[in-house]
Parts: sequence; C-alpha cells; structure tokens
Amino acid sequence: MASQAEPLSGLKTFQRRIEHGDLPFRYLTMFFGLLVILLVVAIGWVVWDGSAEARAEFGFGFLFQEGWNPVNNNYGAWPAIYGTLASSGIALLIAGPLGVLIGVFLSELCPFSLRMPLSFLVELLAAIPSVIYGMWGIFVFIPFFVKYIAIPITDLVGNATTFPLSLLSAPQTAPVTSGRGIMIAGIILAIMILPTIAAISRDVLVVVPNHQREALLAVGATRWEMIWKGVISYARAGIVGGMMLGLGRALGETMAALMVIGSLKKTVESSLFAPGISAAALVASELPNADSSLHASTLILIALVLFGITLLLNAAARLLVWHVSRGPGGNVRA
Amino acid sequence: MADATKPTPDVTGSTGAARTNGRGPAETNNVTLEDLKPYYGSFQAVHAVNATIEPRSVTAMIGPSGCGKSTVLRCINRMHENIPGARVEGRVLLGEQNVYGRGIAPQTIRRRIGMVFQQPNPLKMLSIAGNVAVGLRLEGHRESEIKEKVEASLKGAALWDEVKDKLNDSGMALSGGQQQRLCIARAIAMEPEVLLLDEPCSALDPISTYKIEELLVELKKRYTIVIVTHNMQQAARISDRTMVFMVDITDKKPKGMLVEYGETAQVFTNPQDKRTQDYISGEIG
Amino acid sequence: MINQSPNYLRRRVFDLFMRGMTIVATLLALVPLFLIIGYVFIRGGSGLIYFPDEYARYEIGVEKLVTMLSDRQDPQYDRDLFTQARNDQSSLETNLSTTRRYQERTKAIPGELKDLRASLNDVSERIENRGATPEREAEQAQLASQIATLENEQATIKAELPQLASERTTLISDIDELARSARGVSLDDLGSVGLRHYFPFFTESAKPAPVMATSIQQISITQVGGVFHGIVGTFLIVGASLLIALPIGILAGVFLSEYPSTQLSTFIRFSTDVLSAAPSIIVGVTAYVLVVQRTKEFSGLAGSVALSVLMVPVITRTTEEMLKLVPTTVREAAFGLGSPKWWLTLTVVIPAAMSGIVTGALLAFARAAGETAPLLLTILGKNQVTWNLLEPMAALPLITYKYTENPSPIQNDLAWTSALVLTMLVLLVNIMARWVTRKRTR
Amino acid sequence: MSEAEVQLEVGSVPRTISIGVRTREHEKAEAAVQKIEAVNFNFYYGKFKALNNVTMSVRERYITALIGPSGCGKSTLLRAINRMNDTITGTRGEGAILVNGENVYAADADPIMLRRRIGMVFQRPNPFPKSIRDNVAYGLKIAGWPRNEIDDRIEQSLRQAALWDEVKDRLKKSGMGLSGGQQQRLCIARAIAPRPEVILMDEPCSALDPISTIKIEETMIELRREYTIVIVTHNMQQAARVSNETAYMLMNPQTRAGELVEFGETEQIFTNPRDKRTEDYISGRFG
Repeated sequence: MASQAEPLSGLKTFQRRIEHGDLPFRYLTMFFGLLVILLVVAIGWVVWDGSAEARAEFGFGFLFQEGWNPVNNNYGAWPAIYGTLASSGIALLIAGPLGVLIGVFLSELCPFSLRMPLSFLVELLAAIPSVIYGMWGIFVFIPFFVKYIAIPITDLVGNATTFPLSLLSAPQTAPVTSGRGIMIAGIILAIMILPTIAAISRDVLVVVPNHQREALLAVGATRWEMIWKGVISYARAGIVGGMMLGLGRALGETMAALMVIGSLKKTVESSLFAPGISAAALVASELPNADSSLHASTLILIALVLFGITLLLNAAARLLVWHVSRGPGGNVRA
Repeated sequence: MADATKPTPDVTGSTGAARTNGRGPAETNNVTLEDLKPYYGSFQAVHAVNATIEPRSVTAMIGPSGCGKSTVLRCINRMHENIPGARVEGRVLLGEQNVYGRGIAPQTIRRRIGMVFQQPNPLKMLSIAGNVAVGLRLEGHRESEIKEKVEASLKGAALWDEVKDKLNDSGMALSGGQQQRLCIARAIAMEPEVLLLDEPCSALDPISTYKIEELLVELKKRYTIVIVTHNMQQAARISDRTMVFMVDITDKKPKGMLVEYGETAQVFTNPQDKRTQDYISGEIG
Repeated sequence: MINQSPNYLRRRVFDLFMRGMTIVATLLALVPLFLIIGYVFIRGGSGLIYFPDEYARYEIGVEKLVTMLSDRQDPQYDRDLFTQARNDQSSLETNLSTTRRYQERTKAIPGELKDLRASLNDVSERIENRGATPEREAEQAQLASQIATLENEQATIKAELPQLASERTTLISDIDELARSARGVSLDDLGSVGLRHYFPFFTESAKPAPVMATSIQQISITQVGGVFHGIVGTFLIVGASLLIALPIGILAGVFLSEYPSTQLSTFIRFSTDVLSAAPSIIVGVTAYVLVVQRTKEFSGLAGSVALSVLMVPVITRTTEEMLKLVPTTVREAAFGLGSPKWWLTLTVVIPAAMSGIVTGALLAFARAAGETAPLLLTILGKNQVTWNLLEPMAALPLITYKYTENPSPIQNDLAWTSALVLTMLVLLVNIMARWVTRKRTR
Repeated sequence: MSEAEVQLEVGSVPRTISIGVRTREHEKAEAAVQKIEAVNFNFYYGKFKALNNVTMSVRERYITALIGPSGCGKSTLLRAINRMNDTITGTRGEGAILVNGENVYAADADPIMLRRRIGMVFQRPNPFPKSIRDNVAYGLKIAGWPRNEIDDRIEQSLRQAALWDEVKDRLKKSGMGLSGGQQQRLCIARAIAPRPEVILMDEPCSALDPISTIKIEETMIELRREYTIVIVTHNMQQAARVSNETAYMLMNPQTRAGELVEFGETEQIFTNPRDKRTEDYISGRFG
C-alpha cells in the first residue's frame, strides 16, 4: 500500500498548506476578489479626483443653475438634472404599475406552461441594446407619437401656464413636430425598465409563502383580493425595491436618452413635450471633445452626482429586496 | 335567484344582523360527499369517497401519511382546485346544494365552509384585529359591526382575554398556539356553517393542543367540524365520528382510499375493517 | 341557490377586471418587443439583402476598370485610355438605365392597357345603353387616344430594345478589348470580382455615399459600403474585455462561494452590486480618464477596459450562485479521497457548475456587445477595419448610433442593418445561454 | 529479526505476529491490530459540545458498527476519524484519535494525507458529475498512481464493489445516470480504489431500497477480508447482520453531548447488553 509509507505528520501546518496548494489558491482568489473592490475604488477616485477643479470653482450650487455655455466657461447643470429626474419620473410612473401587473400575471395567474416562455420574452426585452431602443424611437415611435399623442394633447392644452397643465403645453423652443423631448425619452425609458421591474416583482411575489394566499382564500376572498391583500401587501417592500432598481436604471441610461431627448442644454422648458437633456447624455455627448479642463471637470462632476444618486438608490433597493426574499416562510409555490 | 348584492338571511343568513356572531349560524346542513374523486392532473389521488358528515358534530379523518385525508378535506371547500393542475370529479353537497355546481364561485363556498390550516397563518401585514376582520372588510361590512364581530369571534376562539389589550399588534407576535386560535377566530368571524381543520395541532406544543381541543369541543355546539389529524388519540378524544383512510398500493402510484367510516367509539373499539384494526393497533402506518 | 356574500357582484367584476389588466399589461410589454424586433428585421433585412440585376456585373466591371485606370500613381497610367473608359462607362450606364426603364415599361404596359380597355368598354356600354352625352363621348375619345399612345410606346420599345442590345454588345466588347489591352484582364473577370460584393455589408467598411441617392437600392452596390469594420471592432473589443473580466469574475466568484463568509466577502459582494448598478457612462468616464487621457489616444483597449468592468459583476455573481448550487456532498466525496481544496475546486466543483458559468459569460458578452455609452468616450469610432487595439476602433453599436444621427437616408438604412446584426448577435447569445442551462432549469 | 512466530486469533481472522524481544516494531505490530483508537475524545461545533469523552478502539479487518438514536453523535464520531468535520467552520476536536498509533488531531497532522489513507462512503450516493471511469480514477490520480496501473485498478475496485458486470460497457457514461444503489456501489468502488487502510461508511444504505441494501451489505462482508470498516447505521438489523463489534452511543439528556454507552462484540451487545439503556434501545423501547 503505497500511501502507508508516507508520513502523516512532520511538516508544520503552515508549510503543509502551502505544500498542498490550498493557501496559495486561497490568496489567489482573494486577490481577485480584492480586485473587484479596487475597481469600485478606482471609479470613485476617478470621478472624485477628476471633478476637483469644478468643485473648487462652483461647489455643488451649479447643479441648480441654468445656462450652459462651455465657450464662455459658463456652466449650470439644472437642465440636465431636471431632464434626468423628469424623464426617469415619467418612466417610473408608466413602468411601475405595469411592471407589477406583469409580475402578478407571471407569478400568480399565468398558466403553468406559459410561465417560462413569457418570462423569457420579458427578459429578452431587457437584453436588447439601448442604442436600438433609441433608433427605434427616432425612426418609428416619434412619428407615431407626434401625430397621435403630442399634437392632439398640445392642441388641446394650448399655451397653458398653470402648473400641472403647463407640463402638457406646446413647447416654445422647438416645434412639437420635432418629436424629441423629455416626454418621449420618459416613454422609451419606461419600455426599457419595464422588464427589470416585472422580473423583480415576479421574483418577490413567487416567494410569498402559500399559506398567506390560503388564509385569504379561506375567508372567501376573490383571486384579486387574495393577490392584493395577501401577496402584494406581503411583498410590498420588495416591489418598491424593484421599482427603485428600475428608477436607478432609468437615471443612468445614456444612449436612449441621448438619442431622443432633444439636446436643450441652456434652459428648462415647462412643457414635457419640449426638448431637454439628461445628465448621462450630457456627459456622453460633450466629454470626448471637451473644450477645456474645466469643461471636462464639470462633466465629471455631473457624473459624480449621478454616481452618488444611483448608488444610494441601489443600496436602498437591494436592502429592501434582500429583506423580503430573506423573510419568513420561503416555501416557493409549485 | 337570490339578489347578489343583498344578503338573503332566510337561506343561511350569512350576515343576519339579528344574530350576534359567536353563536354560529342559524342553520347547519349535512355535508355529503358523493363519488368524490380528487385528481392531480391525470392522476386520481383518492378512490371515490362516499360519506355524509353530520351537522354540529366533530368528524375526524385519520390515516397514515399519503392516504389522501387532507386532499379530501380540501375538496370540501374547493381549496383543492387552487393547486395548479388539480381538479375534482363527483359532488360535494352542502345541504341540497352542489358545491361544484355550475355558476357557483369558489369564494362563495369558502366563506360558508371555513378552514384552518396545519401551519398557523396569520396575515403578516395585518394586526390581530385586522386578521379577524379581513374577510368582513372585503365584504364591506360597517366598521361598528366589524368591531363587534371581531370581539365575538375572539371570544369564541377563547383568545379574547389574552389579546384584548393588544388588538393592534401584529398577529405574528403571538405564540404558535395563539396564532392558531387567531386563525380559528378569523374563520368563525365569517360565520361559516362548516369548519375544516387540517392537522391544526401538528405544529403546536401539548398545552396549546389541549386548549384547541377544548375549543373544538365547545365549537361543535354551533358548527359542523371536520378535522384531519395524524394523532389517533386526538381523534379518539374529540370526535364523534371517524373516517379512516388508507393507502392503496395495488396500483403503480399509491392512492388513498376511505376504508371505514363510523362512530368513533365503534371505529376504535370494534373496527369492521382489518386494515383499520392494524392501523389502530399500530401495526401499519 | 347558495346565497352570495355581500357586494358579491361588485367583487367578482373587480376581480375579473384586475385579472384582465394583468394580461393587458403583459401584452403591452410584449408589443414593443415584437415591434422593435420586427422593424429591425424588416428594415435592416432590406438593406442587408441587395439583389443586383443581370447587368450589374458589367457595371461593376466597368467601374473596376475605371478605378484601375484612374490611378495616377500607376506607371502604366494613360490619360487617353482613362478618358475612353470613362466615356464607355457613361454610354454603358445610359444604355443600361434606358434598357432597365424600357424593361419596366414592357412589364407595366400590358396591365395599363387592360385597365384602359376595360374603362373604354365601360364607357361604350353606357353610351349604348343610356345614350350618348357630350361628356361620355369626350371620355371615350380621351381613353381611345390614351390607348393609342400606349400601343405606340409599346411598339417603339419593342423596336428599340434589340437596337439597345446590339449597341450594348458592341460597347461591352469594346470595353472588354480596352480592358485586355490596358491591363490584360477581361471585363467578365472584373465583374465577377465585383459580384463578391453582393453582400457588401459583411465584407466592406464605411464609404461615403452619394448625396443625391435616397436609398441603398438606388445606388451602385460598390458605393454602399458595409459595417465589416464594426463587426471586427465589436468582436475584438468584447473579446479582449472577456479576457480581462473572465479571470477576475470567476476567481472572485470562487472566493465568494468556496470560502467561509467574512467581512471581506460581504464587502466584495457589495462591490459587485455597486459595479452592476453603476451607470455605464460612469464606467466610460473612468476608462476615459484612466486610459484615454493618460495615453492621449482613443483606443479599442480603453473600450475593452470599460466593458470588462461592466462584465465583472455579472460573471462574479453567476459564478458564485452556480458554485453554491453544487451539492456539498460532492465536495465531501472529493475531500474524503484526500483531495486538496484547490484541486477539488478545479476538478469537481467548477466543472459541475460549468454550464452556469458559461451562461454567465455569455450573458456578460451579450450585455457588453450592446453597450454604447462607454464606447462613445473610449474608442471614438473609425471608418476602416483595424485589428490594432491601440488605435481608435469601430463597433456595431457605435455605428448604429452614428448612422442614426446622420441625416443621409442611406446611412440610416445602414444603421438599421447594423442594428439587425447587433440584435441577432445579442438574441442568439441569449438563446444560447438559455440552451446551455436548459437542463438546470428543467 | 524476530525470535519466534506465534499464531494468534484476533477476531475471526488468524494472523501471524512475531513475538520475542519487545522491539518498537513489535509494539507497532500489536498496535496495528488496534487500527483506530479514540482516547478521551471530545468534539465541539463552535461552543456546542457534540461528543463527550469517547474512548473506544477499532480492530483491523473488523467491521465496527456505530449505532444509536439520531442526534447521538455517531456520524460526528465517524467523520472525526478522517477529520471530515474540518470542512465545517468552527469545529474542533480535543483528545486523541489514533490511526495506526498516530494522533490525527496532533497539531502537525495532515488531514489531506490522512484522508488519502481512509476512504469514506456517505449517506447519499454522491458520484462526481463525471464518467464512471473518471469517478473511480479520481482518488488514484490524487494519490499519484502510475498511469498504466490505473485502468487495472479501476476494474479491480469495480469488481470488488460488485459493479463491474453492470457498468463494464459504459465506463465512459456519466455516473449520475446509474440507479441509486449502483451509484452507492460506485462510491464504494471510488473509495476503495486507492487501497485505503480504513473505510468509513455513514449510513450507506439509508437512501436505498432493500435489494440494493442487501447487495451493499454483501459487498461490505466481501471487503472485510482486506479492509477495516467502520459503519454508522440507524438500522439495528443491519448492524447485527454485518458487524463484528458494535458501539452504542446516546445523547446525554443534560448536556446534549453524545456519549459512548457500550462497546463490545456485536453478538454480546445484541444478546446480552450490559447497560440498561442499550437493552432498552435494542428491544425498541425508544429511539
């Protein structure tokens, strides 16, 4: 017996673990794990360090000022911030409820045989590159949108200036027929974040324990009452988390917004049908050919703000989703 | 055809304002199982069951695991069809009315035939009072009426004294036995005619079990009670009549079957069926 | 009848309504999916498949010849031959375009005649039945004259086509002779070479398109160009980023799954979350600052760095999850045989989770292939094929973006076609990923 | 070197041991009869003490059964022998387990080398998701067997595990495609392939049907000629059928730690237990 000849002991623990290769392997994998952390640190450092000049020059106050003219070194990021928030808000308003309804359909009501293919189709929607959404928006959706939605609505509302109606008034800086604007960007973003919200809603609804459903059915609830009171309310934290993740995606989305939002960088128009600009789109379109180091630094500062917002949003959302999916019960319905 | 939007107290009086809750429904009927065959997809889980359950009594269903006793119980209030692919052949009669009749929505049946499950399942997002009131709220009762009924049901479930000071706390904060009694209160708040209990004590400690058994004996004065249990002593202690289910292993996939149904005393002392005798004496199962 | 609970009808209707709404919502989500995929396939497909007619070969041949002769650096350059070839080319083009027009008319005239004769019959009948009015007679006369004109045209075309054909034969033989004498090749050979460009899309790079043309169909195929440079660029850049991201992602995933959870692993997990949540433009900015600004040049490598950062979290998390699905009992079996941990991880655990890891890599590939924003800041774009990762490069999504923003309708057609290639790539990879894991999900 | 040779009856297997001057070699030879010894052994999962003061010994070429109700620590004791418990974080052993007289819990003992000398078969069949051949070859490759001997050894061990005839035509097919009983025999073949000195079996038949169980018991009795076997089983009939010596373990109701109650010849344990608790267990009063 070959192995009997070998000694059981003799080496010191540390030496032995190196001998067998376990310790080097562990440190190797740990090194690559640390590399992942390093990537995050690098991103944080770059946007912090790169924006130092702009921070020294303006502080964060310029985020709320209008006016953007790199030639005169005059920067005000409010149009970008407003455009980002408004388009993402529209996206969330549309995609939030729809996404939850889709999640409900996929987890509760869909016939079993359709679940996999439908989920796959919804996931495919998430897989299509954003530049194709943007192109489709420009060539197909905008003409349709202008003709059947934008023109009728702006005709109806006219030049209203009171607050809620002014959002739907005729734009001043560009004809409504140009189509590009915050509203259309919001709708395209809604289509893009719909699969995210739907998939997360589905995931958190599926893990709601079956006994919660039965409890409501047993007191004579209808199917929808069961879903609303038993399932959605049980998983509401997770659903909110999913919406926040979707919102985060919309805030950071660059290409689709860049292509359809117009490009009005100087001022903010009250109408949502008017063109605007989003933070990500501003950075993407100007950074490669920035005129001066201050211009570049300002753009990086906008990126820093965007990074900070999405980071906070995602941390909160993941906490919520994690809290729910880890929650009690967990016997997934067949 | 009864007016759908208004209660018709003359039939069973589900919302009869004259009756206070906690006393049980004015009238209870036989529950008759006629050739009841539960299926999972194409697989028939239990051989056809024929039995009549007497009103205002406790009927126990016992048998080894996999014998289909829970399945049959869940067929009575149409909970069975909630599992994807599951369906039922045959009839369940509540009085004269077929539970599986055309045009009868399952929720109508389930509010008349209440159910308590193996695992206590208070609704996580609702308070103790909210849990009891949930079915009544769905039906749109007046808040004052609901408050009255919540108290009556909690008293009926022997839980009032323990929770009267914390009605707005979460139901999940109660102990297991209290949670199960809360579920019973939730079921009787709807004033069902029949109360189905699916191994209600299997997750509980002996003291909670004893309390719930006591409660069931009290409740049978007003409700028809059907209880599934794997504990033969429990069946012997509280039931008036007993159904014994067995696993039929002659087929490739084992099926459940009803082998004996009779007075509890007779089933336990003088079983007619050899398999029942073996089961009760502990030789199988 | 069993009595109903209070508000029964209202509750039932609301129930059915909301259940219906979930179905409507699901369909509403699928509509854009099918619309986008449908448009990309139809509009992109029409640009992708270009059918030259039977004379195209001559046109291509002549154009090649003219190009060859026009090279002034060539020691054999001969101005006269070049002028002659140019003249012949224009004659041939006139001839061909006339021929094509005539052929189209030949096909169309019989139908028009039939319609006109039917209307004429109609009018004649009305005159017979209800008597003649001046208007009806005027109409009849007009129709008759139209028929006469058309018949006339038909006759002319019939007579002229053979003439054109003989003229073409002479022209082609002239050009052929010219080609043989000047460069020693036949026109046929030149044309055949050109026909390899039936599908110029996958073989050629961008070319400036004639300003006057309004669609791909209207211009000569040799002028269209393609997105070969983009296909090369996308595969090079994404391939390079996969090379960077795979070792980091897989080994970090191994660390997270195979070693006990410590604060460090929580921190690594948090970092992957941050990376996957960070907007891709931020990653682009980082690569721009760290690589482009340092090297003072836009380059494919900078793009790879940016894309690999986007890939790492996808690969790490799938690897971790897939490794955790491998049952502990299998690890114990290998431990029990005296295997060191690293060896059993490499020989048992990772192979058992291979399909999942491959899926993760495929999904990361698909995600990176479609990313545009970071590329905008890093690779800049280029109109020729480059194999050098240290130069500015082209990539499919970038081409799609730039051609979409270009006012030329031809470039727009090309944008659709490049979108088609990109979409097919992404969809195929996604379906492949599904297929790899189909056993696991079943 | 030896002065005399004496036939000794050790268990049921006659062995030749040289006696005379008590040299170190002799001591070792006698100790080898006691293949495994646990000496005042305690085991902890974090702060929880799972085994309390276990002292017992396993003789060479015996089948030793560990029986007892669930939670009594019999699996923990078994897995302590080849330090399998090390793979769970926060565990530690106190006292000594001697294999061939060497303490496996010594500070400088090498669990990896130890496990190469002690094969293990688990409760659930756990073949690698690889071909049948690669499954059996895995341990051989780790132990560094020469390439040309591997194929022969694979056939031998599959024959010893009574699986050869069933799989000889599909050695390249995946081991996951076998039936449960076949998978378990494949795991046995994999464990014995590198010729370990001891085989540990952790309820090897609990997931199997009766026919597979009988086959595996037959395999075990066959393997006894060459190997020392320690088996954990919850099935007393199985322990009585296959083992030479039996240890009965029980959880101490106060400390919840597992303890050894009685250890002896299987026949004696089952017919004439010395401890009241053993008797209760054997006669089915509890457990």
